[in-house]
Amino acid sequence: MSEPIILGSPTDAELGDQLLGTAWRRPALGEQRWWRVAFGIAGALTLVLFSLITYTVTTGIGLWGNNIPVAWAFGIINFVWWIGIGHAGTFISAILYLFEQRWRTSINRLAEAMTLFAVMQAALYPVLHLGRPWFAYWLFPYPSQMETWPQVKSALPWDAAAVSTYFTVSLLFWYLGMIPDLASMRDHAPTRRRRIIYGLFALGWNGKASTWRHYRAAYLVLAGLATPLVLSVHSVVSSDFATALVPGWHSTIFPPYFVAGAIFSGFAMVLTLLIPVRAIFKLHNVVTQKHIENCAKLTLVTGLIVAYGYIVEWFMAWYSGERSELYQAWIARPTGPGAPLFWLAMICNVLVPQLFWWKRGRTNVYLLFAASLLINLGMWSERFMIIVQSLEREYLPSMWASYAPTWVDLGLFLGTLGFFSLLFLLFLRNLPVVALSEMRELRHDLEHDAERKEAAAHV
Amino acid sequence: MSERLLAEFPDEHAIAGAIRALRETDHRVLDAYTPFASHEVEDALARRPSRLPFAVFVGGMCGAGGAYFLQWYLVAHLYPLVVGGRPPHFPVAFVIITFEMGVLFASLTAVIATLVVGRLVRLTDDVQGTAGFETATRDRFWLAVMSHGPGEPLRELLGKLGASRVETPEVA
Amino acid sequence: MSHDHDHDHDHDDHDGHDGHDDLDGLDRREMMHLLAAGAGLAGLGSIAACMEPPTERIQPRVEDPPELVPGMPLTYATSLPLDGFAVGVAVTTREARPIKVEGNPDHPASLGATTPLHQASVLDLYDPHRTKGATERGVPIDVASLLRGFARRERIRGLWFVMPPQSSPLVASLIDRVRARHPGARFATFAPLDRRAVYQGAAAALGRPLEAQYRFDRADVVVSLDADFACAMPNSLRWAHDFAARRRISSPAGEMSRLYVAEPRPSPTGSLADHRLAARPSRIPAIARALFAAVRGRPAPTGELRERRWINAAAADLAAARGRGLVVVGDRAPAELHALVHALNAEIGAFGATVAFTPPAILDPLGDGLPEVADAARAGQVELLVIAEVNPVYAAPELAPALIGVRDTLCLTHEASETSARARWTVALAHPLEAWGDARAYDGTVSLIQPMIRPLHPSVSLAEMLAAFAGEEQPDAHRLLLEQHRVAAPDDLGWRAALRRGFLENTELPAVEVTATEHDAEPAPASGYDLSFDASPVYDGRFAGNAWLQELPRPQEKLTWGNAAIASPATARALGADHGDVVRIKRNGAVAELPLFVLPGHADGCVSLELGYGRRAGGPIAEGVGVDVYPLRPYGRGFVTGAVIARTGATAELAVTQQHFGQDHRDVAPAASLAWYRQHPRFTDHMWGPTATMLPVVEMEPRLQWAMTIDTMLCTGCSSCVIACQAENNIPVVGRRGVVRNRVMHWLRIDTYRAEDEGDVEVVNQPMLCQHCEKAPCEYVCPVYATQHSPDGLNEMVYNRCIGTRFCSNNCPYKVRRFNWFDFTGGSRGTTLALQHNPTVTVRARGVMEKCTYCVQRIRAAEITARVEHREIRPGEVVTACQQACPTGAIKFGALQHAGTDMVTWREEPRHYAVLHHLGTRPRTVYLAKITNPRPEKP
Amino acid sequence: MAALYPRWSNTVYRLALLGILLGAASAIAGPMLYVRSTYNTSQFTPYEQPVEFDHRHHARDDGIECLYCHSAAERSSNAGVPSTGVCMGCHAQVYKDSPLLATVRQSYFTGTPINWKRVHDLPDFVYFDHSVHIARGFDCSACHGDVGMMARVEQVQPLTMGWCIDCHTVEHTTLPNDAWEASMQMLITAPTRKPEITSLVTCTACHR
Repeated sequence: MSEPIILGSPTDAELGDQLLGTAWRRPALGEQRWWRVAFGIAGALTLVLFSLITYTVTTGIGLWGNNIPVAWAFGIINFVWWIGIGHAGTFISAILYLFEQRWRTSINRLAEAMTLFAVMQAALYPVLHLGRPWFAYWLFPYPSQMETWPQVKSALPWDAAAVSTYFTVSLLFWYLGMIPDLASMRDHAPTRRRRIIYGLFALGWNGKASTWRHYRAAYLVLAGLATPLVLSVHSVVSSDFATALVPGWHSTIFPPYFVAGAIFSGFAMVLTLLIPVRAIFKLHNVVTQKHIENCAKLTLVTGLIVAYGYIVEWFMAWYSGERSELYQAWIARPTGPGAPLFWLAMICNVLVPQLFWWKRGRTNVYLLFAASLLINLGMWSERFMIIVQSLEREYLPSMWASYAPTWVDLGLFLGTLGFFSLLFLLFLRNLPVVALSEMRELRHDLEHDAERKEAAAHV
Repeated sequence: MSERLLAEFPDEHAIAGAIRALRETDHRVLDAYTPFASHEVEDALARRPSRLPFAVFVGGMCGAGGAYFLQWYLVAHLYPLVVGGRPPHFPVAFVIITFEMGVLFASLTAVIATLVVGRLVRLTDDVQGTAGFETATRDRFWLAVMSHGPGEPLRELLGKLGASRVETPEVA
Repeated sequence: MSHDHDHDHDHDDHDGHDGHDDLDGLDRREMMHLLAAGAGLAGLGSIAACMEPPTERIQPRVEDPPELVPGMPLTYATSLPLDGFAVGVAVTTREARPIKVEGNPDHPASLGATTPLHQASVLDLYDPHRTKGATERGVPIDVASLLRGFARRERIRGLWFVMPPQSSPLVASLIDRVRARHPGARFATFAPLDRRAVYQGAAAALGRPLEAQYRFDRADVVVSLDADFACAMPNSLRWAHDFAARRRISSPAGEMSRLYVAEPRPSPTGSLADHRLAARPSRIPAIARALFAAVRGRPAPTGELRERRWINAAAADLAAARGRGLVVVGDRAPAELHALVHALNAEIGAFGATVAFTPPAILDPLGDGLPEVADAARAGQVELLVIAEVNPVYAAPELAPALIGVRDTLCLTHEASETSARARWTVALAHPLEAWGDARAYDGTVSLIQPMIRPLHPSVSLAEMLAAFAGEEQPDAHRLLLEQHRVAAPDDLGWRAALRRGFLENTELPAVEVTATEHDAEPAPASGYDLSFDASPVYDGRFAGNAWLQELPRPQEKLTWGNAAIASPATARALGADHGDVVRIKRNGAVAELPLFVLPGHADGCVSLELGYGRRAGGPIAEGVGVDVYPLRPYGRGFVTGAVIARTGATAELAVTQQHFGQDHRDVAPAASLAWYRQHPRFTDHMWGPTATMLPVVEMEPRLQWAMTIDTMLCTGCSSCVIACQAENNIPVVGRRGVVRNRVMHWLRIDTYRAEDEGDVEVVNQPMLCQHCEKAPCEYVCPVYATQHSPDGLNEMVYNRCIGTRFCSNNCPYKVRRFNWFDFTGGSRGTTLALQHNPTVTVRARGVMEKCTYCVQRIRAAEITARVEHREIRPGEVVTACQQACPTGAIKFGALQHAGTDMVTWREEPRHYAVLHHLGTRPRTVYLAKITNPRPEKP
Repeated sequence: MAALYPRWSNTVYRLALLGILLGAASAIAGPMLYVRSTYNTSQFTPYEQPVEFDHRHHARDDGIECLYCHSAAERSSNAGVPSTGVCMGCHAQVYKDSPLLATVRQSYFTGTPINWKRVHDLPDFVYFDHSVHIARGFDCSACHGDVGMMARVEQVQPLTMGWCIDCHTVEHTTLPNDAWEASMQMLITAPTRKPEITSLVTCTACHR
């Protein structure tokens, strides 16, 4: 067995105190300086976000840098980037659960929380980037007295269905997984006030065996459902571009290429969040070196798939014989307006993950943290390359133009980063960061394996 | 007259042994309360596997079928506008929302079924108030047993089977 | 429930007219106000919309005039004069207010077409910044009492009038009456784009000042010496029509005319040229002399190779086409050059064949000009100076100090101008659409001007002002007009027929037999850089307050909102400056700093400057846009030499609507020579015909299928279709910053593609509008059915259903969909501008896509009329606004089932092609490739 | 430890959850009901006009044709409201000095138009054409109800898009020009919706 996934053999009680203790340890998070600074910055950026939303809704999308032909820019880049980050959480908690990758148990709740908060940022943009956001409800088939309905041949109602389904299923999966832990917190929180609050959310859980039986069946089924869902959601997001006619958009590689890119940038964000949280809450015994290494390995794998996606894009552009495709892939992107972001994407998405071939690369925590930030920067500029650069150099040379963001664009993007951090900090403070009941189950399984191995060794 | 007792066991093996032992007697084993989903206890109780997945399948199919019908009814029947030279009824385009709604309704069915069947939409229940019962969500394993006759003989039997504590459930 | 903005949008400082786009104009106060409202608005947004909408009111007329049915448009004929020459127009009115100017098909100077200035004139009528009533030294006074005051005065000494060139018989008789009442009164004419040289040249060569009437429909070979006859000369509409009639071929076997053009700056006529020579204006006289010599058999020795080859080729063709050739010279040429060209035309037998001479329609063309007024003013002889419709303080800075010296000045002006600011009295000028009057067309036809609406503000027309000085206490232009044309009573049948026709029949001036005497034009010494002064989209500056014209992209440069120093790449290299660098131009003490605009095809050693910018008065639209270049221009000169140009190191942002002019091997706008077309008639076949598709054919209710055919061989790029579309469909203006950010709203744009091979620049103008594709890529991506296909083949855009995802604009390969980034139309709500809106077209709100609809309001109106009259729609009954305005008739619209119409016959020509045909969108707009007719062996 | 929650808290908890669900549902259903209610469609609200014009007297008792006053309806998209001149056509002689007609006389002699309130008000982006509907044989009552019975004109039909579409998608031939019942009858007995886009249902039939 390679490195253990739980160091030392903590008893259930010790596990309980350590993992639930993150919510009420002394000194409480609230008093620590770094927490107050982080919370202050995140709160300020969230305020900036909502005031810029109001300003955009009341004044018009003209405040952004969008123009004709580049009608989509920061709005849709941020949407695809955030929803991409969201997919690693479900990948870890659902797909790795089906593959019985037991190391996923200690990081699945943190990843799933990251998914929820990322999808909340993503879901903001499809409504905010509309010219008339107050009619966004026309995307849903409500009984309208105008007897007009959404047009389901377009990729945007698919997006609406996919993103809302994804958010709902992730929320249910995350909450279902947390009910037993909330029950533990209801029973062992230090103050009565906290226990009443946790009790409200624990739905009266007390670990009845018959309920566990249904619970485990539901958990397995949800994991089974979430797996095709996460693959379909980012394929649908890629269909926003794949079903279009724009040179550089309509290629069949997009669904797998976008899903791989999503999981790639998702794992980068998991690493970005996991490394500091592990240090703050000293979870080294449950989030061991093996977890970090596995995340790095999966980042490398998905990074290579993304690199393959780029190669197919260039090859198909040349192979199609269509001048506008060739010009887009071979001339417009590397040398046209916005070329620096193209090269940034290539460096960060293709070269940086190659560090993870070496063990030192996969285990040096500081290197990993830096690499994860670069990868997410690279994935953002890849979306910029796909969306904005393709629209800048389209079919008719007479309508070639260039795009530049405005301060409202940048403010909104930083605002979403702030709002995401705010939600994540609140999650760290109030909810158990690691899935306690699953860790206990894991510990007991490991013990059974050890006993069976010894029994087999004696025979 | 029969009496209900709650016994606390220090670990998995103890409670599993006790359950197997009690099944031979004519005392009725009501339910076990464990801090995590322990396989041993489950095997010992030997209850029917949960039929929840079947309900989820039905929920999923209803969601998918309903979504496809709704799309066809609205887009191809009520107001069959032609876009992009595509015929109003265009099954290829309906597939995605059908799949998404199938997954959504399946997931909703799964969670709602769990809450309903597990009778989870509550804040407290009959055993919650028993003294010391909070260890059920920490590291101890509790067993609820209905005694056949008076409670006393069951109490000793549980003691012999390794129960570290036996309580009568408080009806708060 | 619709969410209409309950709070008015003008809470910020500037006038909403040019759209809300001042990003950096956000002040702190507004930011805090929004922050506070931020939290509340999200919740209140939906509730605010539920408040009861105010009940609308209906106010019927007190007395119903029989012909006025509410909701039905009425079209009246009138004329729009410009510097003395009138063009007959037909103005559509709704509820007794003019909304759209169209050409008068019967009028000889229009034949149904209009120029951008005519289309935009309706906006000037409703300009909220017009002068209203009269003021004396800034104090408002009553117009009638002012006129009565002048009417009562007799024998005023030192009475001078300055007005634009006049051709109106009514004005002529009034001038005589004023001279009778005030002996010694002098009448001077002033026009920045002066045509005095034309008449001086004619007088020198032909004996007396005559007007040349060209017959381009008979000319097989046309040589244009710096003459943009298809777009920027007084009779351009008629000449463009005639030239196109002779030029167009409907099959490879057709015979084309050949056009030689020598000009400094690429112009609309130059874009159609078979042989175009980029020549400095100072070289044009030399070229003309060499051409004259070559026609007489002595090939020209002077000039460098390209010039000589061009001259020899032109001379050869002119000699070969004796009696069917024509040489035209631009109005701004010096008098001797005009004389020389008359002699040249006589030499090639053009007299009586392709050119005839008539007495000029202009009254007293060689009479007093502004210099005479200035001399008299300096000599103190001017007591009372009446300046009407012109702005000499701005447009003649050399002579302005003398004019400002005059004590009593009366200024009759359309908007507050630099001249009216210094006048003692200012009186509002009546717009031609709200006044009675008459004027002669270029060929002399007396065209009538009748009001479409009661004057919006107390104002006076020039005729009424002259009548006041002639002693009339209550001058009434209508009565004066009736007396002038000896009409007994207003309801006289003959007079009503004339008003309905728009002009008096066969009043064109008779041709005069002349012979031309020999003249020579010695070329000006070429030192330093030449400066050539052109008319701009705002003409000479009088239309600078017109937002449509300010935002109209120039035909070749696509520049809007302001002017630039236009030069060739070689000149830019010589100056060491690049596109957008600000250069300082100095000549005889006058200085101007403008951004440099590098334009391939422009003549070297010469810079083109456009008049009409840098206005210091005239309303918020006019003031401060572009740079005033009049100081560099000596009075009345078309071009000057000896300018010194240097880089200043600063750069400036050029608001252009098209930035790339190459076709990048994509065969978007194919062009070919006639010889090559005859060898490969089917050279555009790869861009035609059905495309493979997996999609099943969709059957819809069988109805007329609307389509459009555009012949790029005739499109000069003059852009009157762009403004016609803007006037018809309530298209807003986005302002300079909006254009810089690629947010222009025009539904129809002219894409110009340039190809350079060894020095010659081939130009193709391609009007690009919604193609109404049968497999429209924009339709299947709209999530809310805001755009879909109608049974009669239209790609419909429903503004009230659009939520503004803008996916349709991304997916349109032609990029013809526009988006309302801000509330562009809010500024006009509640002002007189709203009166111009076409009530049959929705005025779009913020956040909504819009695009060309093939004028669907006209199609549906024809459909409804046909259904009410229980008949089918007749071929040619539906005419789109762009088709109507096009001088060369390059745009044809109609139904595919109407086999006889031009639209269908043109479609079957072998040179037909669809733009981006290989994408399988199956556009309904079909183009015809441009064919040029160079000499078989390239000279 | 003492029980954290009393027994009755379960029912309170379930009621609270139910309340949240119902609240969300009503937030969605509420606007839908409001949109269909007469508050939004402004139906059945008789408007108080500047002149007490009674259609019952003119249209029913005196049998004056609709098109006499609203003459534009046959030729134009806009039906038009009669000018003061049309009123004075009769009222110069009939009821010459009745106080009810003071406003009409004052308007006629001073030249200021009467400021009527618009009863049937479609949104500005809808282009309804009277002449083509009358040409197809529709009677005014089909959309305006039986104005002859109304003291003050009120809106009878919802005039919502759904209402127009129901009529436009039904296969019908030209109507006999008779009263209100026939046109309404046609609607009720009409066969079910014919699922095809005709020139009546394509969007630019009404939105341009």
